[in-house]
Amino acid sequence: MSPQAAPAAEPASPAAGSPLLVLNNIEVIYDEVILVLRGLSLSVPEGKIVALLGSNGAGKSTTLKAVSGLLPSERGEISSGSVTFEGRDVTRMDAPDRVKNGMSLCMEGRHVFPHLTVADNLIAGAYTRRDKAEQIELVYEFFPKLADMRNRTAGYLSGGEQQMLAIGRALMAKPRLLMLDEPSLGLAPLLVTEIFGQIARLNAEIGLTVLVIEQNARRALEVAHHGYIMEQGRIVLEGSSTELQENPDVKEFYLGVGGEGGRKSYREVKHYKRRKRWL
Amino acid sequence: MAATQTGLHHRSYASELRIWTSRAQWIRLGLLTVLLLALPWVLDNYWLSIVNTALIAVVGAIGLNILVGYTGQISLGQGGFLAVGAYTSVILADRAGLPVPLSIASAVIVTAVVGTFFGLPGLRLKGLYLAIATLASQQIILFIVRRWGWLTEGRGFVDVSRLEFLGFRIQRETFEQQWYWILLIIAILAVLVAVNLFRSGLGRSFMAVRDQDIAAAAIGVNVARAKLTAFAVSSGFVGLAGALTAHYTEVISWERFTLDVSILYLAMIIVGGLGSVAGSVYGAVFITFLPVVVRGFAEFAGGFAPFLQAQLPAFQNAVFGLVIIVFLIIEPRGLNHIWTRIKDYFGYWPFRY
Amino acid sequence: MRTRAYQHSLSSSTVPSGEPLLEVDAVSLRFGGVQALRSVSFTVNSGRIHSIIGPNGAGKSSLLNCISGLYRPQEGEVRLHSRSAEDTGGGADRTHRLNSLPPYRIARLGVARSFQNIELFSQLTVLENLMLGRHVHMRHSVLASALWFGPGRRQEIAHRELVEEVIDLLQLQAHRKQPVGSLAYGIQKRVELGRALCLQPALLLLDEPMAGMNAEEKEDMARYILDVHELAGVSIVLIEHDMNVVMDISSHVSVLDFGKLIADGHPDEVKADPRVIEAYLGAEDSEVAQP
Amino acid sequence: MSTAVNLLIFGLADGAILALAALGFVLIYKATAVINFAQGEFLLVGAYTFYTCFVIFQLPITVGILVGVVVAVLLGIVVERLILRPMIGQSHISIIMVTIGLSGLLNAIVQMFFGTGVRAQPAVLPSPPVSILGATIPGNRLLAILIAAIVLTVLTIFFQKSKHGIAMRSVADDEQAAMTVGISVRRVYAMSWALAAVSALIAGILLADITAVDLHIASFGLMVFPVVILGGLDSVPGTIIGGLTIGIVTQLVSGYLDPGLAEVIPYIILVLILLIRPYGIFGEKRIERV
Amino acid sequence: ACGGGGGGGAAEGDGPIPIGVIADLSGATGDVGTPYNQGMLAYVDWINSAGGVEGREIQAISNDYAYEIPQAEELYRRYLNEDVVAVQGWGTGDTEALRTRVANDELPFISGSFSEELADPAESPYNFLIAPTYSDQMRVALNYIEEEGGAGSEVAVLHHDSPFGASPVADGQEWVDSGEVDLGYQSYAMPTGTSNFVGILSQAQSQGAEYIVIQNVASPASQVAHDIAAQNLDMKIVCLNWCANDLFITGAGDAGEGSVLVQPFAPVSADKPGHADMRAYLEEQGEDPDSKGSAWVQGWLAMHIMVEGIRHTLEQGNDLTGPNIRESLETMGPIDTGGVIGAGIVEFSPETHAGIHSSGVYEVQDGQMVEIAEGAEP
Ligand SMILES: Nc1ncnc2c1ncn2[C@@H]1O[C@H](COP(=O)(O)OP(=O)(O)OP(=O)(O)O)[C@@H](O)[C@H]1O
Ligand SMILES: Nc1ncnc2c1ncn2[C@@H]1O[C@H](COP(=O)(O)OP(=O)(O)OP(=O)(O)O)[C@@H](O)[C@H]1O
Ligand SMILES: CC(C)C[C@H](N)C(=O)O
Ligand SMILES: [Mg+2]
Ligand SMILES: [Mg+2]
Repeated sequence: MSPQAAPAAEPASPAAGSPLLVLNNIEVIYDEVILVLRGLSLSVPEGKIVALLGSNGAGKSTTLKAVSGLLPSERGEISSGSVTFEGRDVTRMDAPDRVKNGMSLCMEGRHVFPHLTVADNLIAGAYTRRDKAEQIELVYEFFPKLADMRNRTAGYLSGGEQQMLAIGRALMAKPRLLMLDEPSLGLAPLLVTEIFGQIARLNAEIGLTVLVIEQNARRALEVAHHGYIMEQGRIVLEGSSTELQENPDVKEFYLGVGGEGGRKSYREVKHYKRRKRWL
Repeated sequence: MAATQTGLHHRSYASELRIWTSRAQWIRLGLLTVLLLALPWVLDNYWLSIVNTALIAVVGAIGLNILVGYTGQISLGQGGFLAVGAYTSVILADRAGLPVPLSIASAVIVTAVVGTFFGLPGLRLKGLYLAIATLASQQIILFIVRRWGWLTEGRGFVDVSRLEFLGFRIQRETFEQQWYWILLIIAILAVLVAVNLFRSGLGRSFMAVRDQDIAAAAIGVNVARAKLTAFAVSSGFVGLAGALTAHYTEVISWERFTLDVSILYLAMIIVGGLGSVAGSVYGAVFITFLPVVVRGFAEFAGGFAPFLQAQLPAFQNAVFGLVIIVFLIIEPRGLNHIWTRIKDYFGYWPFRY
Repeated sequence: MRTRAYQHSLSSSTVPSGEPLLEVDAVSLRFGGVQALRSVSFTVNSGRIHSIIGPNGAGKSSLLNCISGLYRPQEGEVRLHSRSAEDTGGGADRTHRLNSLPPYRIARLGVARSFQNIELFSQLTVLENLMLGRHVHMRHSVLASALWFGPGRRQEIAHRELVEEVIDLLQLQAHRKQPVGSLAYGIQKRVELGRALCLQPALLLLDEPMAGMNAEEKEDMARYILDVHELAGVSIVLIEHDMNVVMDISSHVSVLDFGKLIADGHPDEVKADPRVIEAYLGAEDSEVAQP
Repeated sequence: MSTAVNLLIFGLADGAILALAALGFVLIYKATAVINFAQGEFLLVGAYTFYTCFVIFQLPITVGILVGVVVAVLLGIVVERLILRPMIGQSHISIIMVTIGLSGLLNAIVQMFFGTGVRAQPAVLPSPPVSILGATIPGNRLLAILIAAIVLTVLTIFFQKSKHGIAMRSVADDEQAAMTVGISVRRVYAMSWALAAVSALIAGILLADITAVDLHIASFGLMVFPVVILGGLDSVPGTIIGGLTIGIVTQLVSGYLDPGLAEVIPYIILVLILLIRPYGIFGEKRIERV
Repeated sequence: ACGGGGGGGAAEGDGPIPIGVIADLSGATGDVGTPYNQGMLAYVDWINSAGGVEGREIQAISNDYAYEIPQAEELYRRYLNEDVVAVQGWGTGDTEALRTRVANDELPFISGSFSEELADPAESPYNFLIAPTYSDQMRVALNYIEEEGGAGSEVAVLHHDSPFGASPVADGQEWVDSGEVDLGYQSYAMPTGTSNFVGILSQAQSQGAEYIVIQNVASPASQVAHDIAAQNLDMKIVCLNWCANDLFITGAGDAGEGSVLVQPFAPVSADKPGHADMRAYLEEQGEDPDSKGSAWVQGWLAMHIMVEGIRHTLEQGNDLTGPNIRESLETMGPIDTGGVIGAGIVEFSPETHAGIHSSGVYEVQDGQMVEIAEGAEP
């Protein structure tokens, strides 16, 4: 990797707030052979929103799976490094216990329970909690559309509707750390705005800490305080969202057409350009 | 055939479409041929008879795999379809006096038709519901066979006259040997047909239905037709296997085609490898030989563990069950996958990963 | 990059550019209580990129499903036009009522599609998936397939040629023999596009081909779509939530909301339409609560 | 008349027991989408465990049942832990095959301990002849119906009311997602297998009591298939309806038509039902949305 | 050695004499199959310890086939390959299945199956029946019913739904039609995997049946007994061969009391002269002779008779080949079983391989088989 890349070894420490979640130089390997995360370190300060950007296959989702303990179910494992949540090491903890401890993941690709109704999906989301009732109301308040559809079978919802449901379900567990994997996937612009608005609001009002993966870098960096950019299993760039928004490479590759990216139209895009990479 | 070749370049699509491309494959093929030619000379009648049973099983297993492994329609009706094939061929040959090759051919067709008929529910049913529906077809067919006196002229079983056509006749002394050659040729043909099927469009459409039937429809596959064709082709193979069973064992009664048989065949293709012709072959051989080997082992074990001696039969069943369980836990994708991995290993050897 | 000239035209449309190719006429669709589409009507002209946008749950995918026959609208009609130049009837306009046909028949008429969440044949290789795109153009007799040598083999090879051109066009050479299930998301999306192209479609339906891609990959996908459109001259119906892309590459935009068509026209008109802004786009670069 | 009543009640009794046996089957399917071919052997194990306590060790019935429950739970957990957990994520059909292997194994084990012969077991349920509408019914049938009814209602309520119901369905729908909401997939698996074993135990004991303690008990496992399909693989109420229907119909057929036909009639009904309702009477439609 | 009859090494010389045994120890009929097999092995053990046959040991190769025909065939081929001189089979299904083969391979074959099919040398030259055929047993049963219940009694025949079960049914009907007995006669196939036979019984009831003849294995039979008792119907059970044994009595319990058992093979407890050897052997083995039921006795005698055939062949100084053993059995004259099988005398001839026609008839009295008719002839 080229010199100016961020140091992978010791955990990167963002500006303010004591870290709620710290990933220390973790390696993740699937099927004993496919090495996907190669010494990745990042930390999420209490009460902040952190964005994790990176191209397809960089290992973003894998990172979140590692944090939320889903790897074993995909024949993957953290082969080295550690994950600490509020100071305690959760590297080997079972997924359900992590949820009980307040870490909650909204998976890539929705993963609603297709045969359950919207309401049952949410109830399932509060599996670890007693106070289902008010949580549900809260979620309905955040996503009025869900309230109207509470008795519909989740499997038949439209893509975007399912996405809302998935986020709502994650909120049901009343997490301290909410992890969102591409929340805006397949959402209409208005809704994307709304959802990021809600994220910001949750963060502002109940001080919810958020770690969000997003392809729509502009939106993400608008709400995030801090951002990481990863390539091929490593953090290659990090900084406050404003720093990142200024970074020319980020502009070129993540903010894309129509704005800071420089190019005005897709029709102008040169054919399948060779990409400059950080490594 | 699934192994990914390295350092192999095709100059034409034709060459790429061949079954055997790499040197390694040709060598393996050669060795196999030698082995197959040698068998009847090295094996005694008993072992040869088991090989023959295995060869019949190969045909049946391929048939089942076409339906279950390639088209994703789980079937527990194998036994019933075997019965259809067996009775049809025997009745046509011994009572209607048709020459055996013809009677077998018509058995294939009749079974295909019956199979298609019992495949009709498959147009509406999915997954395990279909599986149970085929279980029903098994039970119903067997009930008919059991009750329909005409089939067995009221005796409950049918004697089959010794195989004989256009001057060729099975001799008592060389019974197993002669059958070996017949069955071997048929089995090889069955394998070739199946392989061809799945390197051409028709077979692909079966797999498409298995993986994603909606998408299949959206690209122009007539799903209903594909399913029924799969049922027909599959049952055709099974009918052939049934007919061969009848002529080889020279007597049939419904007790030979019970649900256990269906399950045994299912075991063959799962242990062998779903959706793989080679797997069907491995599985058929494996499951046919397993009990024999297990019994041998049990007797051996019983030798120095007398308490087992008393328990031999139960012990055998236990081991049989255990082998299947352990095997699938270790390699759920079946023998074929193990074999592929071995080949890959040596394919890339000495460089791993 | 694409040096060799293509022998096959990927478009099988016989309707001259600019004339009506697909007519959606007062289509209504219900699922129990849910009214997914309320008498939607619009026309897709040949040789265009026609985008459909709208809020989530507006009925875009449902509409696509109605066109490709996966859903049956309770009311209304979907018509596809073709000019039967070669076959008998000499140049006469032929109209097919799609909503009375099963999906596979519609596909045979040249309507190809991709799906919102990838629906590939995951256990098959890229090559097999693309060859399946040729299914409608191949003959499938059990006998021929069983024998292989002769017609069966010749046919495979013939169709393989066109498939290879698609592989070229979409830069899939590297993945030919890989099972699609194991491919990266972006590439799978490309394979799905390829599979649709292999039908040599008269009309290509794309449901959110760029969802889940970052700016860069979107640029590529946009490029592929433009190529398919410009080089191969395929008419495209595109569903997409990324307004940059939509407004940029499409020649016509229809907007759905709660199953109703609320706007229909040139991107610039639509972009300006207050109802669209209110229902879908939202105020340009909306204020996001910055803590 | 009396004949009809008679057949009806015997049918009910059979049906109730079948429903019990099927219930376990359905629980497993609901939570793990696995079809358990070893259900018949679960009955067998249940019956013989009880026999061992009750006859061999001369323990009182209640103790016998308690021990039985413990054994059943253990069996369920062990099977889940050793055999099914390693298979999580594998294709259903391979898992089905594993349960087939399991059935062979269990059957053989029982055989090793108890041989193939019939075992004499004194009646567990008192069986005074009760006369209903001119038909004399052995009391044990009525009791069997009663017990089955109780167990079924209890379990049904348990699943509607408790959060485990939803947990199970979630796991069946999407294991990973279930984990992300804090549901322990393993516990759910273990629980469903254990419960299945328990309901099988009860069914086994009842069956052994009204028939005899021998290996034939296992053959009732097969009857479970028509029952569950009829009702819908994943529906608890469905199993009850299915069980009773099959029980009664077979009884009537063997009473008024060809007794031999009774063996297949369940399957004939099954096919007919499936042609009208592809997911059984109460079965949940698999969602295929693109 | 190729398929040819016992022309292998074992035929000459004075090595042990191999006999193949196809036994059902774990299958559907394992409950009776197991003691049957034990009986055969016990006999072999006994004869060998008594110096064998003409100084040569008998070597019984016994394997389980779980009542599965394919497995039976596989075992048979294996025995063929090991040059056995004779085969002991078991079920009707497999006996039928192997019938043509044993004929071709010229191997004498005794089995637990007594369907009349097998008695005709023209049809099945190498099968020998050491007991009255199922049909004869049926006739005996019908005779008994007529004299006990008087003419015109109604009989319902419940049978296993298989070649085994069906084999005596038609002949019974003939027996009635031919006016040998004056009875009402109806037959019903018994479904497997049901928890009761109330359905059949109510049909029998509407037929007005007073007697239920059962051709099946013990456990279903005892189930019938239970169901009759449960609804206290006024019907008497008459079991043939395979349910006419101690297993039935255990299974049926009190419900079995008073049932009639047509059983050609006297259990050791009946203590016939022919039981002496068995008793001696068992006592010496430290087992309780009276615990051995008919199935065990049947096994013992099946082996005994086969061995007698072998002995005779050797005494004649003939090669120990299938054809010779067959000839011996056909021509060696009567074998006296000391009243254990039916009237006691088993004799085959080139005309018929049904060695005997008479059978004992027993009644269940407080859990015991009490003989009520000795060697009843059809
Ligand atoms: N279960 C798995 N087994 C093997 N390889 C996997 C598995 N899951 C992911 N991978 C591989 O790990 C790499 C990273 O995958 P991951 O999903 O984390 O990327 P990502 O950054 O989330 O991409 P995307 O933006 O498409 O979501 C990819 O190359 C993928 O092929
Ligand atoms: N098969 C179905 N059964 C029941 N309701 C359905 C079905 N398909 C779609 N719907 C409903 O119809 C409405 C339209 O769905 P559709 O998928 O067309 O929306 P969409 O415009 O594609 O939204 P998105 O942009 O999120 O994909 C939604 O409310 C959805 O819940
Ligand atoms: C029924 C079993 C005891 C075996 C019996 N000999 C038969 O004919 O099958
Ligand atoms: Mg991801
Ligand atoms: Mg959509």
